[in-house]
Amino acid sequence: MFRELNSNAAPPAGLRIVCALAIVGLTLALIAAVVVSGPAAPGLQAAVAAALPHSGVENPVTAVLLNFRSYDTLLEIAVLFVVAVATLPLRRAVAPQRTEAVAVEPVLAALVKLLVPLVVLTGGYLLWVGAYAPGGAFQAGALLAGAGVLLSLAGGFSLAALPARPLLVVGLVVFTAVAAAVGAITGAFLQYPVAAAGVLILVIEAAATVSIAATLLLLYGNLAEPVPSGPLAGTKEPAS
Amino acid sequence: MPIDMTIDFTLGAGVLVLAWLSLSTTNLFKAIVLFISLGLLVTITWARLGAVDVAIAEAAIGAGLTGALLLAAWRRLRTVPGNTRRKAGDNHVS
Amino acid sequence: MNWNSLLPLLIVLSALVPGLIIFCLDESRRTLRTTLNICGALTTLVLIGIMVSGVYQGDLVETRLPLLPDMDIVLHADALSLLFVSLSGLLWLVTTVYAIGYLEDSPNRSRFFGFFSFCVSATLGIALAGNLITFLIFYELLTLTTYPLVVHRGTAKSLRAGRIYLLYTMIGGALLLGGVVWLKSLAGALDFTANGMLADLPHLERGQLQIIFALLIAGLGVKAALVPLHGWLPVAMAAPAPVSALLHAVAVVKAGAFGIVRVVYDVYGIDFARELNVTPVLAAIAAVTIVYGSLRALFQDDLKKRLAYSTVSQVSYIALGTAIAGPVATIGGIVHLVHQGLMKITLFFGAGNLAETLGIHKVSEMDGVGRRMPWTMVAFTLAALGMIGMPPVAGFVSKWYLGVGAMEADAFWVILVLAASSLLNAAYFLPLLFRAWFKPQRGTWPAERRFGAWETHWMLLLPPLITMLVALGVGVFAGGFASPLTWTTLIAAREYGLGALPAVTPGLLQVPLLWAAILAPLLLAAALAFPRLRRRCWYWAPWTALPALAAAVWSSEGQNLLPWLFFGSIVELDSVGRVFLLLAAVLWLTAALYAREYLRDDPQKERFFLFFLLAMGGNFGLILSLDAFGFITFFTLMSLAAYGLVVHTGTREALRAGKTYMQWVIIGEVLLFAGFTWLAYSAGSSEIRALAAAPHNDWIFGLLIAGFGIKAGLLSMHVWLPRAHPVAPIPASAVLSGVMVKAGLLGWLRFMSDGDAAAATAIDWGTVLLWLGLGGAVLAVLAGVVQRNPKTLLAYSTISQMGIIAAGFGAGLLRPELWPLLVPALLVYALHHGLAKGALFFSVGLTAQLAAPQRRWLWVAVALPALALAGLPFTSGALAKVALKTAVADLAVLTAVLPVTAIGTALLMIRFMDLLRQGVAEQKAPGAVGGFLLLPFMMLLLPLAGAAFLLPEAQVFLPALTVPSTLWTAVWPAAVGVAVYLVCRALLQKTAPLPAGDIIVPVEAALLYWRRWWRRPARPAPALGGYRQLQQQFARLATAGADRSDGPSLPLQVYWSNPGLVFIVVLFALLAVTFS
Amino acid sequence: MSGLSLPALLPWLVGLPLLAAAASFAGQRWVAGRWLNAVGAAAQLALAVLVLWLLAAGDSGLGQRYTLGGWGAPLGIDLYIDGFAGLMIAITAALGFVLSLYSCSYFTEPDQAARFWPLWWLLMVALNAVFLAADAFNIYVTLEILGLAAVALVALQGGRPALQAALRYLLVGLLGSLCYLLGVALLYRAYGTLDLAQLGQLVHAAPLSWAALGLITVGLLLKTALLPLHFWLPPAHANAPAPVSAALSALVVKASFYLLARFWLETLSAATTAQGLQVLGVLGAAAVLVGSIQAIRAQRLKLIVAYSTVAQLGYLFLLFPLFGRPSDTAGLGGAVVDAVAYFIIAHACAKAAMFLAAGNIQRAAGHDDISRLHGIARRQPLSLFAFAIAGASLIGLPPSGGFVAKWLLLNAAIDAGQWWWLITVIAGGLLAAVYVFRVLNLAFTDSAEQPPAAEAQPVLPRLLPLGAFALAIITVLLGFNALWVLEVLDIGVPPLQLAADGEAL
Amino acid sequence: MTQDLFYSICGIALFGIGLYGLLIPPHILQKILAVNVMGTGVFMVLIATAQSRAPAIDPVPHAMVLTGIVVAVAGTALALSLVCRIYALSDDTEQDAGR
Repeated sequence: MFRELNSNAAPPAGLRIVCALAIVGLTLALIAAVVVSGPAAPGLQAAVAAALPHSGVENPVTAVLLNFRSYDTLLEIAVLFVVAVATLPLRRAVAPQRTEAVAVEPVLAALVKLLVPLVVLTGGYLLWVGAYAPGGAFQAGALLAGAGVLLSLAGGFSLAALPARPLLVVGLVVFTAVAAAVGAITGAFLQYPVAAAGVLILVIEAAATVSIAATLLLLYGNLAEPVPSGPLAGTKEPAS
Repeated sequence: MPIDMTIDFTLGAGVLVLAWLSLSTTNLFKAIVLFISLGLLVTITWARLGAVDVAIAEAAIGAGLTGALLLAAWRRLRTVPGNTRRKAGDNHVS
Repeated sequence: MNWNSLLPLLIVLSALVPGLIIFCLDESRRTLRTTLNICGALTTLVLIGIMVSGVYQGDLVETRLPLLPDMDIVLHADALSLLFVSLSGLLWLVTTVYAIGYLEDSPNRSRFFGFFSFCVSATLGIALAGNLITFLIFYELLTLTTYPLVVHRGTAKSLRAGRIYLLYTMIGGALLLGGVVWLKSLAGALDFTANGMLADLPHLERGQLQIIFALLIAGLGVKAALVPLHGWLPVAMAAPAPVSALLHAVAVVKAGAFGIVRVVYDVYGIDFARELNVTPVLAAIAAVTIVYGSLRALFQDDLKKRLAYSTVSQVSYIALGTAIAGPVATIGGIVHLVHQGLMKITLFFGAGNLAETLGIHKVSEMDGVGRRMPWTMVAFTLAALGMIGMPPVAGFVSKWYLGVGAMEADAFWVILVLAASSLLNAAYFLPLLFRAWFKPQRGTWPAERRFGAWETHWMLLLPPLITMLVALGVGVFAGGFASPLTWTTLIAAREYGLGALPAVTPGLLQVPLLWAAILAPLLLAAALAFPRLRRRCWYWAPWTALPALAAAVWSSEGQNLLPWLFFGSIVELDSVGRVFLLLAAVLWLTAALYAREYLRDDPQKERFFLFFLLAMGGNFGLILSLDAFGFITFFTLMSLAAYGLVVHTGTREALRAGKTYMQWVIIGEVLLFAGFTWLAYSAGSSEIRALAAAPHNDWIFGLLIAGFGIKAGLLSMHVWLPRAHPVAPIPASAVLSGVMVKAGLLGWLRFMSDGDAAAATAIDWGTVLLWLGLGGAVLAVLAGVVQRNPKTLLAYSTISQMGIIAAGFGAGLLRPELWPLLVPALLVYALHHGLAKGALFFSVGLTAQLAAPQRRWLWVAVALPALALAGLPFTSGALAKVALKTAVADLAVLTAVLPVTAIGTALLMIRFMDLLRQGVAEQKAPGAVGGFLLLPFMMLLLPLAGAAFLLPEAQVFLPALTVPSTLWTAVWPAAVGVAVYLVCRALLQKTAPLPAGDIIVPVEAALLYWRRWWRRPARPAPALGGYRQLQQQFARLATAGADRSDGPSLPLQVYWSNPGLVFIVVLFALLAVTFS
Repeated sequence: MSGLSLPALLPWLVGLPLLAAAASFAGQRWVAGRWLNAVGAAAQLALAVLVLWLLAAGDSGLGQRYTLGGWGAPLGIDLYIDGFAGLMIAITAALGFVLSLYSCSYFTEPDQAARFWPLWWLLMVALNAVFLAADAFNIYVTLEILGLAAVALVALQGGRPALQAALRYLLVGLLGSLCYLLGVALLYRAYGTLDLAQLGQLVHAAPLSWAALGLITVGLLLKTALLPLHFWLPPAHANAPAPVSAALSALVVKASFYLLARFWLETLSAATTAQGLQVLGVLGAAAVLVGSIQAIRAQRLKLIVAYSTVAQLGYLFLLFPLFGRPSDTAGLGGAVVDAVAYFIIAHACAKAAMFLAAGNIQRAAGHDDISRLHGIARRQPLSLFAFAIAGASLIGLPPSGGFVAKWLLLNAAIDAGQWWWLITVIAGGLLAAVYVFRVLNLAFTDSAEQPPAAEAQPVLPRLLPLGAFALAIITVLLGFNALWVLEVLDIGVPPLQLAADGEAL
Repeated sequence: MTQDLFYSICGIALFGIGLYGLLIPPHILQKILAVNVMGTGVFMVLIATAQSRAPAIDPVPHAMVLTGIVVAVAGTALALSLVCRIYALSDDTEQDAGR
């Protein structure tokens, strides 16, 4: 089924047709199963609505994300952290020396100078409004990352300059620390005391936004900036 | 056929067509551009379905960032030094 | 965990822990490694000793470690496990010493000794296993630990061997696992219980149990090397010698056999197994393995491969013993476990020594190795004899019990298998011994290494000697307190739930003189073995006969009993014994004196006296012992020692005669062995008087008559006699003709003279014996008269006289009421003939020795024995003939033929004197001091004249001697004889002499022709691949046989290649019959 | 021990390694940092043992359930632990500890070590989270962490084959997770709840639940590399660094099997069909045979061990046909589960020992092509001895845990009356013997004809062979006392404490 | 034909197209695109389910999709970095672009 990963030869025609037929069959079967099973069962909106007042936020999605299923979000940030660590060396290997200056287009530079502060502002707003209306840590983080990308494209700013290490880890540490502290107080891990729930969620969201932005920028950075040719610094070439 | 069904049909059809085009094309750059446009269309679909948070996230991460990453990666693959075989311009697949 | 529950675990660990430590040692730490090894072995032995005493006091020694909710690892010490544990412990110590010596400077020894200890700990675990799963665990551990030993050398060959070994044992292990799991799911806990665990679970479904039994036996059969699964054993010979010694004698093969014993007795229970009729199948497979293993061993030129195939066949004895249901057979099977271990490990040590010191690997390279490495070869020889089943070595004990056990379960074909395999064993072991001792060394040794004074490194020499002594001790003191036999009887009693089997009651040593008579010559023979003593001892040889003479003349009739010797040996002097002892003592004394002079300047004289003394000891023992084991032991000793006398001169003629002699001796042995076991079964004890009284059926009569007939030179079985006696040196011929031949008569008298015993026979054995005797007497005269060599003539005369005695005995069988008169007659006749024949042989020697002038008055001296033999009045001959005539007075046919034989004897005597006169006797160097030769001759004439008359038995016939009619009947046949001779003397001169051994010659010619036909280039291959390969084997052997044709390789071995095939077909037919 | 109740510890099982990951990432500067990780691993082991002891000490015979965030089942996420999960966590912690010690001296370059330790701890987080998970979507996220961390670890040393294997592993992982997620989506559409216990009660045989079960099964089969979908495992495990491939083979593939067992035998058992169970069994048997044959043919040492993993996994799948239609036992109890659980533990230790030994040999000889590894026994005796012992356990020779597992499996097969699995198990054992002894022959081929290479062989730090040997010894000890382990296994799944508001939709 | 059913069908169709894209097209980048398309398909099914009770939007699927998107981008990023490292290695070792 899996061809040699990046060999350019397209799979023989016969196999392609067979594969296509199989997949179409599978899809139709799934569709039939869904159609036959009739309307979807009522989800958990009633339970969420009932528990929303105690969650400390109005936006149900944020409540679910950061209160009811906060464990999922914690693990999700861990996922980001994993990828960050996995792609870290490229970043450090490049280290301080700045590659030759990228030709700065005047038009883009001007636009960037105008846009970036605006984007950062909206990012901050999105973070804050998350508690009441659609928004939240991930969207804010992504937006800040977008701003970073713009800067990098504009050439004026090198992503390598970012202090990667503390930024990446801050989200994870804060979240776990709060969860543990709260667990000690209220007897259950990740169970915020109702009064302080709103504030705690905001603190966690802020930390999360920072580390998400940093991670996404890091990911883009190591792909965008040219890597010195030759084997990666630091990776010994054992015939593993 | 109430007005909204037509919107849903067009959105659904658009998403499917874009997806199919993006994956079946042989030219990498075209595929990436089509994928980014698919991302935007999906953002609209989420909005249509009332999932605003998700729409914002999809726009920022799904379409924006993933597109940026893909383009950066594509540029890296195209300009890797010493790669004589690659012609400048489209990195189409023979 | 009190002490008793910890002991078994400690034993297993005591082998494991040193292994672990040794593993970590690096190569250079030799001393530490050696001490560790030895200490480990010793501690294990000590612990085993403690455990044995513990079990003896009856307290429960068991370790139980929880493994699974419903099953735990159990190490339990019962009688059976103790037997195997002590065997393993002892042999481990010995093999360790050997291995240290053997691997003196070879690479990675730490690894070797590490795995070596692991392997032994696995064996100890197997021995002590209390339930089937523990057994399985250690069984598989054994596979794992022995693999590195087999591939220790790392050469391509040993890796291939390892691969094959793994293939077999892994599959075996898988089958066993399948069986055990299936059994567990059916029967729950699998603890070994006394008479079978499954017996009391009636609801189990028979079909499944049979399949499980097949799986278990197949799994165990791989290690026990049953036929289809034995392929790995010969290939695993690529391993170093200590490994093959341990593997084949102690660990792997024994584990398989021990497993079979456990499964049959402690899992299924013997009667439940018989009920499932699985044991007959096992017995059949074991039988086929025994024969197949021996047959394949015949064709192996590589020494270790031959021993490997011998192991394949020997281990199946154990399986056979277990498969035949019956306590005695069980004892045989289990005790063979120990005996085979002891003997086989000695053989492997011997083989290892040869390989290590002289670089010998092939059987064909073994010529003259006995001289170069005497002590190793002594151990090898004794072990080999034990394997053949010759008493007194351990092998005989187990074969004896197997035979009697087979009788008890009336599986007659088992006796056939045992006999056949003994013959085959002889066929592949005796050539080895023959080459080692009797063939001169050919060229230099392939890779000789000197070890200073000793023949090889002391560590290589000590182990085989130790194990040989233990094997001998176990055989000789079989009835003793701590012998494996007693221990196995205990086991069998437990298995069958019987009370203790009849223990022999101890008696006291009444008449020490009898034992002195037997032991004196044997001790001197032993002294001859030591080179320093050798030069002085041979001179005292004659005086060793004095105790026997004193016993014969003065000692009162009495009996002494040694319960611990053999099966409880009884040595007694009764009236029959006294006469034979007198004859034997006188003849051995005079022959020894004569030999001292006759062989004064013969370089090989020490060797001659060694065999002479062994034969003498065997003869006295034979006469005095009254228990079956003792009788047959000394009988064998005498026969084998006589071989040395026959081939002493070393000429081609002597070696050929020796070969024929040995063939017939072995056939005799096998016949007697079969007869005795049958008799022992019907008598229930091994005491000769009981045997004699037990009812004899046709088979027993036939076997005993034939067995003793070979020794007594009965017609059709006499062929070896005219070849062997003449080639031997004079004193040896005298003893051979005079005394050894009489052993046959003694055997008949001891075993068959009881009247009512013969009641149960269908065939009238009396007439058969009568006619055979008379026929022999007459035909022998005709054959003897045409001879040129006086000694051959005398040999035929012996056959003729023995024919008369046989006829007399036959008469006794016909008319039992004649016995009171007939026995003394036969005794007198035997005495007379012995002394006369001895004197005649001496006279032949004298004529060659004495200078011309002294020869003239010698005729007077020679005439006396010759005329006595012819039965002239007033001589002992007349007395003997009269005695016989009066005893069988009313048997018309006998009284008619007696005079004819008298004429014949007279004719022979005249011809003899004529030949002497013509001086055709082989010329000895003239001028040898004849004087000293005269003394023994004179000493012989006195008893000839006087003793016959002084015998109490002779008193009753004395008055008849002086009656005129007997005088006339004594004279006219002599006269007629002389007349006939004078008439046809001229004719006799011209007739070409009949080759010695008459009727056997055409038979040998036929066999030689068949062999040449067989060696033609093989015909186009028949479809049967297997048969093709077998035929290839025969062809290769035949050619191998041809190039060794210079040395008289046993034709028995070559000829067997074809009849062997026939034999297998017969065996299968027989098996088919028994099971149909 | 009132304060120290079992449920309270469960979140720490996940929290502790998470904090350790963050700490090791932040504290890369200190050179001695690596040994701190070993201390952390020890703490983790202590925690796991404490949890197991508390679990065993619990008299209710049932596991414990813990509501994270206090919101109760349908809404919030729960963690729960029963006998099977407890054992898996214990084995993860134990192996984690030994492998951490091993890794301390295996990764010497600062840069590699810096990247290794955080990823290693995240792998531990993922494993513990999977074994404690009681929520369908939560499992998706944990599987993602597991997949990505594993891929990152495989790609750690950056060799070309390793990178390609990692990429293929990643794609397979992503495909598997997405299939699983679609399955969960369909389940949520059909039953409206994500908690496994609730799903167990609600699920009934309907086309949608069959579709969901099918998708979830394909997803998890991809991740656990059962026969047709196993192509990615050998290159990935063979090219990864030694401790990583040990963890991958011993634990990661087992995690997805554990989930598969939970879904098939517990949660979606109503939707399962007898034919489906048999198919899994047959695939397992095929895996045993094909995997072993490929292992026999492989030329590289680590490739042999990797193919052996594919083969040994086949045994695990015999659980499904033998377990049969789920009776109302208190969850995953029963003889078959004991057998398979014991098999997992025995295989984990044995395989880890084998990979470490293979790694040592590769590092000592510079390559791991069998035909050129003569005389390796002289340089790496302890590693080869560990390899031998571990091999014996794989074959199922007595003194090892493998034998007990094989014994239990055979018993279960016969009790269930499906004796044909017996042949597969025994044949598998024999085939395993072939490829294990093919390697062990190296120990006996004397290197006389090939003198050791002139340049000094890299001397391995003492800890490496010892690590392999320690694991081998554990395997042997497992062979001696299975009683204790089997008792823990019988602790059933805790009952569902319904959400505070009582009603479940 | 309610709206959520339609979108569920579209989602599953997207999943199918993504699967096809993952298995057939040769180039690695297209495979990564395919993975993202499949992800989008699954999210569409989830969002459709959330919207099935029209006025009352169920927030849980939304949260799941949010987490899913972040995880998807993480996966993609890792895949792309691996592809780049392979290319960086492959070009200076072997010349043909295939490896």
